[in-house]
Amino acid sequence: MGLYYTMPELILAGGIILIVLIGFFLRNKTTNLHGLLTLAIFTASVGYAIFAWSFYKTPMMLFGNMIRTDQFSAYFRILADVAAGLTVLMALRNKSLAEKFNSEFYTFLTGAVLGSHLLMMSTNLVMVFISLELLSISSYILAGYSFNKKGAEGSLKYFLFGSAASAIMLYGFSILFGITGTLEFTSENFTNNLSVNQSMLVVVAAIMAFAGFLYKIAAAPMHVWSPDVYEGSPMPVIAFLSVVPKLAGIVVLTKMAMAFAVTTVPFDWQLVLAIIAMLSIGIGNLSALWQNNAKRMMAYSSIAQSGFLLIGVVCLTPQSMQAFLFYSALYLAANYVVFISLQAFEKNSINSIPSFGGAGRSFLFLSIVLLGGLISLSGIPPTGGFTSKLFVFASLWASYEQTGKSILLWLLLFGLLNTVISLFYYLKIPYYAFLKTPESSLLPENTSFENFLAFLLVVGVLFFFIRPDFLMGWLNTINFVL
Amino acid sequence: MEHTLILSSILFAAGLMTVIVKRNAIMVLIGIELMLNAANLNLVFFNRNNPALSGHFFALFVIVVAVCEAAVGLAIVLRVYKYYQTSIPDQLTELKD
Amino acid sequence: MQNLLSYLIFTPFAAALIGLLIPAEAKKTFRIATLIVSAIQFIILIAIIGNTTPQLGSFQLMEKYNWFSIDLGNWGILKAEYFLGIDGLGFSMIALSVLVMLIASISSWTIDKNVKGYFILLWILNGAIIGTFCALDFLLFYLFFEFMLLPMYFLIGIWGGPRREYASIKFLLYTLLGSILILIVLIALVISVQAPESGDTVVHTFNLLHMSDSANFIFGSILSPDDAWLIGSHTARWWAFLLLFVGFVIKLPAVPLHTWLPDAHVEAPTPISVILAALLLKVGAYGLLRIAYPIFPDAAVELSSVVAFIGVLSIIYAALNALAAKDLKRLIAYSSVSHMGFVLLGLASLTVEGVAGAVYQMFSHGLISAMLFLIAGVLYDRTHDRLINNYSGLASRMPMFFVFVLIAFFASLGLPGFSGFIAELMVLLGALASGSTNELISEGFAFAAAFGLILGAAYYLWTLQRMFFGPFHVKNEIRTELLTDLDKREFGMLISLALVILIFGIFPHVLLDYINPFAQNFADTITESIRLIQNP
Amino acid sequence: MSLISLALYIFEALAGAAALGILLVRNVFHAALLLIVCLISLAGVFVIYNAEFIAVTQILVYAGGVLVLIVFGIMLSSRIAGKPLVVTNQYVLPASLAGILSAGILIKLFSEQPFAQQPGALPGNPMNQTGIALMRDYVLPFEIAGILLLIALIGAAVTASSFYSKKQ
Repeated sequence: MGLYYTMPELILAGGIILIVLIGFFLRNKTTNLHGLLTLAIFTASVGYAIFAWSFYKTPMMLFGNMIRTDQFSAYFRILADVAAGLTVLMALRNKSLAEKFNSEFYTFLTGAVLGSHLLMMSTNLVMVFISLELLSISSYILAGYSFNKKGAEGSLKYFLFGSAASAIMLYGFSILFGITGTLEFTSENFTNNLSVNQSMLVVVAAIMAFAGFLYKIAAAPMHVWSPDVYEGSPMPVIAFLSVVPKLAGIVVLTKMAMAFAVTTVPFDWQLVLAIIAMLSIGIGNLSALWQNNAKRMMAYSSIAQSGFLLIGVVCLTPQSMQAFLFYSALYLAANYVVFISLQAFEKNSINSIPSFGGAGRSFLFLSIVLLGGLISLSGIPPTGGFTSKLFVFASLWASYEQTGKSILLWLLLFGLLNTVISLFYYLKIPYYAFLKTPESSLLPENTSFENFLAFLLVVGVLFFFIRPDFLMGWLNTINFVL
Repeated sequence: MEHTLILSSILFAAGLMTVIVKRNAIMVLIGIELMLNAANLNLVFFNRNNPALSGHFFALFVIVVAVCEAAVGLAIVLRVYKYYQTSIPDQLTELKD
Repeated sequence: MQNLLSYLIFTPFAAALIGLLIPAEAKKTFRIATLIVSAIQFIILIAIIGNTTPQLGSFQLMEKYNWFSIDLGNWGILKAEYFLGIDGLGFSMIALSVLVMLIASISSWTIDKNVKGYFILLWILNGAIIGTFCALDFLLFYLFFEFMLLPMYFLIGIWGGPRREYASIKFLLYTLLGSILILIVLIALVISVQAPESGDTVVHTFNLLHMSDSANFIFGSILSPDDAWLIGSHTARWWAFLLLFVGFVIKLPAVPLHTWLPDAHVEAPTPISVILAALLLKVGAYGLLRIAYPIFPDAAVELSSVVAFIGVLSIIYAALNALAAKDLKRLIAYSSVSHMGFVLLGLASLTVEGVAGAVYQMFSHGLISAMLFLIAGVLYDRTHDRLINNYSGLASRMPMFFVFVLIAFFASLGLPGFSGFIAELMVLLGALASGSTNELISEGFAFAAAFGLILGAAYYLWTLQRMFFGPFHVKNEIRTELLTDLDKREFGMLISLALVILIFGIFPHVLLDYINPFAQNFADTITESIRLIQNP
Repeated sequence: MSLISLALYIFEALAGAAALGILLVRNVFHAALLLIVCLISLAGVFVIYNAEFIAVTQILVYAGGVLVLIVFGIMLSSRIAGKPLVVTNQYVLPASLAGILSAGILIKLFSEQPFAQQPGALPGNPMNQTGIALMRDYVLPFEIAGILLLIALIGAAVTASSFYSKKQ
């Protein structure tokens, strides 16, 4: 029975084994077969999730209350699969990835996606921990996939920070288990026991538990690893890391925060999360201003974007959750536009921001598409990024009006101010590309596939500006049982 | 029975300090193992009277995860060592702002 | 004939799309295409004149389509519309836009670098400007408003003068700051306003007409007039007006937020300077007239002295700066700031004459500044030097050019017979009348503004004296043989502008027929809504 | 004091002492040996708390697996044999502050917290129960753990194999 509901996960798990086996038989052969197979796996997973959308209407507890399927998590599972599919498309066009351990790359990618799927559905601390680790360990390996000095260094830093964070998180879980006597954190048993046994220990344990998620979404102050990892990793991996673990982390953070919100624990969660969101937005944007490497700049940008994604959790109203769902999809699309174009530029050895000088002339189409993605990330019209920021801010304001908490107003003003600051660095690459003259002329490599893919996504981003109701109307039907 | 919790606090704090203090990736890994064990001790201790044994199972999975982390982590350390001839994170300076 | 405004907006957008397909080498095709676009817009404008009655007290040619409507659960429905319409204000602005765009298109023929990109950006800018003047939905307005930003940034940044990067970034930052302030108010408004048709579920709307009606504010919401939220010692409405005011005044621009304008003008290529001065500045004033004042009349009245003070300050401070300017284009840029000060003054008086004068000033300054920048461009095209002190006695060398300089300068300093005179006279009358009728601003402001007019005469006459009179002489490696008189294209542009300026100076009622009903309506509505807010 | 609680005290003291020892020693190899002591003492504690299965896993997996790995790591990443791998300390003051603070806060809060009194007792034959529940209630994490192990093994192989490759 449960297998019908978790068919996407079964497909992914079966896919992992299939890729390993095929990789075993096709050792030492450079082929696109692994990538195409992985793409087929993700497509099947998305296809099933959409086909079975109505199944998820009523939440189902499965596997001895380990996971719960509902439309909220199903939506994010679809997003994760889409992101992973785009990553595969990017990887297929990345020569260095095809040279070494090609089939293994797709194994780890599928593993990470499986981990994120399970993490989004978990309702049990055991499941949270083990799926988070599946996601993390796969990511550590993926981060080192450029097989050079920088990659190794980034991978080590990622691993050390990540394991320390998950150990701290685990310690928090163990205390929560001690206080409540249960591991099912969405159950009434858990929340009632927290309300009965409230003390500072609950607060300390919860902060420890949240640390792991904050690390996964690269929110300040747990963000220090991300620029190094981004700089050292191959482009498809960065694109993946900046979307999937982030969304998975925030989804499970939402569920945890929801569990704590119904208790009477004497602690202002909104305040803490709002401060973390502000810190992430501020630190991310201010540091991004000084970057000269496109990858590092995007790392700081994604730290700032986590702050905006967190706003949905800060409010925890149905409206803010819808804004969060909308924001996630647009963030995914715009982010992939940027990374796909950056990969195409990287192929032509354009890496540092000054080396984009004059790229607008040799790669006009790609530069315009990149501009579209960057504008959407910064959130000005006419892109879906604007609409999504508008929804997020509107929900923030509505919840300020409801609660009268001044921290929400500060968060709103801070976020708006940072929208302006972010334009400084988001427009840095277009500034060099269009307004500067080229440093050196080189023979452009063919980027038509990237052009096409990024163009499709940009069209999507523009479309959701003009008709946000297409997506929002669908999100409205989602049943929010958290 | 409080002394078990005191031990777990000490293990956790010692692990945390090792992670911060020691300038070697392997020592950091050892510190992380200490923290994981502190959590395991908690889980087993809190499960004294629980017939569902959920704490025990959690501890079991933690051990499995620790093995995976250690295997991957050490492989990464070895690779870093190959490029840098060191396993001291602070001496890796290729990636900087 | 129902969708005339949409045709007007989307003609240039369609041209931009088609332009993408034309190869970049076909420079001539682009030059002709831009004329075709302007010609089509002109025909549509004539059709608009034919399909509207001059007494535009209310909106005409309205188009309303559902854009999106999103059910957000218990918070209500968020609804945005594709909602266009023009009244006297909108009509005069789109008429001005079509005229100026035609001139700018012809002037753009001199552009030789990356022609394809230039014209595509120009068309996007064209559509966005007209869209801004037609939109009656705040979100749609904001969309067009932001849409102007990036094309302008690139147009200055790529085709500009030597310090173009600095100027374009400065322009971008100032404008962005303004649009963020507007965005804050936009969000607050959409939360506070409900459409009158909403029943059990609240329909949050971006409709500007609904926002202008104080009855549509949800009771207890942040911007509601009946239950005032206090932030500091002022109501939230006061702050919202202030934010909108600052946001639009950056675009206007007024002292002290004007510093981006001289830089942008000096660096921008001639046609872009023309558009910037003639149209983009008007968007700021238009925003005040269409959004800030009708939605927050109470706060506007409270702050009218401040508005008037900033207006007069701009008039005098910018005139003094113009006196000190060494660069001809910088002088014209400061004179723009000075003349836009009159718009603020007229608006602050809230009398029918003042408001009508402000709108007339927007229209007439659009034409005059376009002519002034064309003149500066004529000189720059020949010698690549605009320093006033480097020329003298040009009148004898370029007689035809001199005639147009005389016309433009006299029109700008407000000589009777030119459109600027009518506008400034009405503003001054309005400002004086305000002291005796609604007592919003004192007569002192009117006298100070009149003093600014004298300063204006001073810098124009002094410039004429320095550059055009006396024996012919140029400094600094300027080759005299380059100083040829106007060619046919330049003559055509200047003569048509001069004629239009004269026509609107001699027969002001042609346009005032459109503007007066608007101004009457505007002043009445504001008085009425203040009364409603004070005694509900 | 019964024999069992005496054994518990001894195991706990050993584990704590070994943990503090890891903090103090400067030779990585010694630290690894101390970790073995700590882990085995903890296994003893687990036995006393009726978690025999965990204790066995602890000894087999940690002592047999993790530690062998760590020792391998030390041997492969130390410079030419003969010199012990000695590490220096950094941020001693902030770290001690963090350590003492976290231990202090945790101990204080633990002592004040009334932990939920869980009804009932452990089942008579925990090992048997463990096996059944593992295949029934915990079948999903069990399967995921299998995939995790597979991925970690391949990952370790992929990551470390470049160690021997001639390229780069």
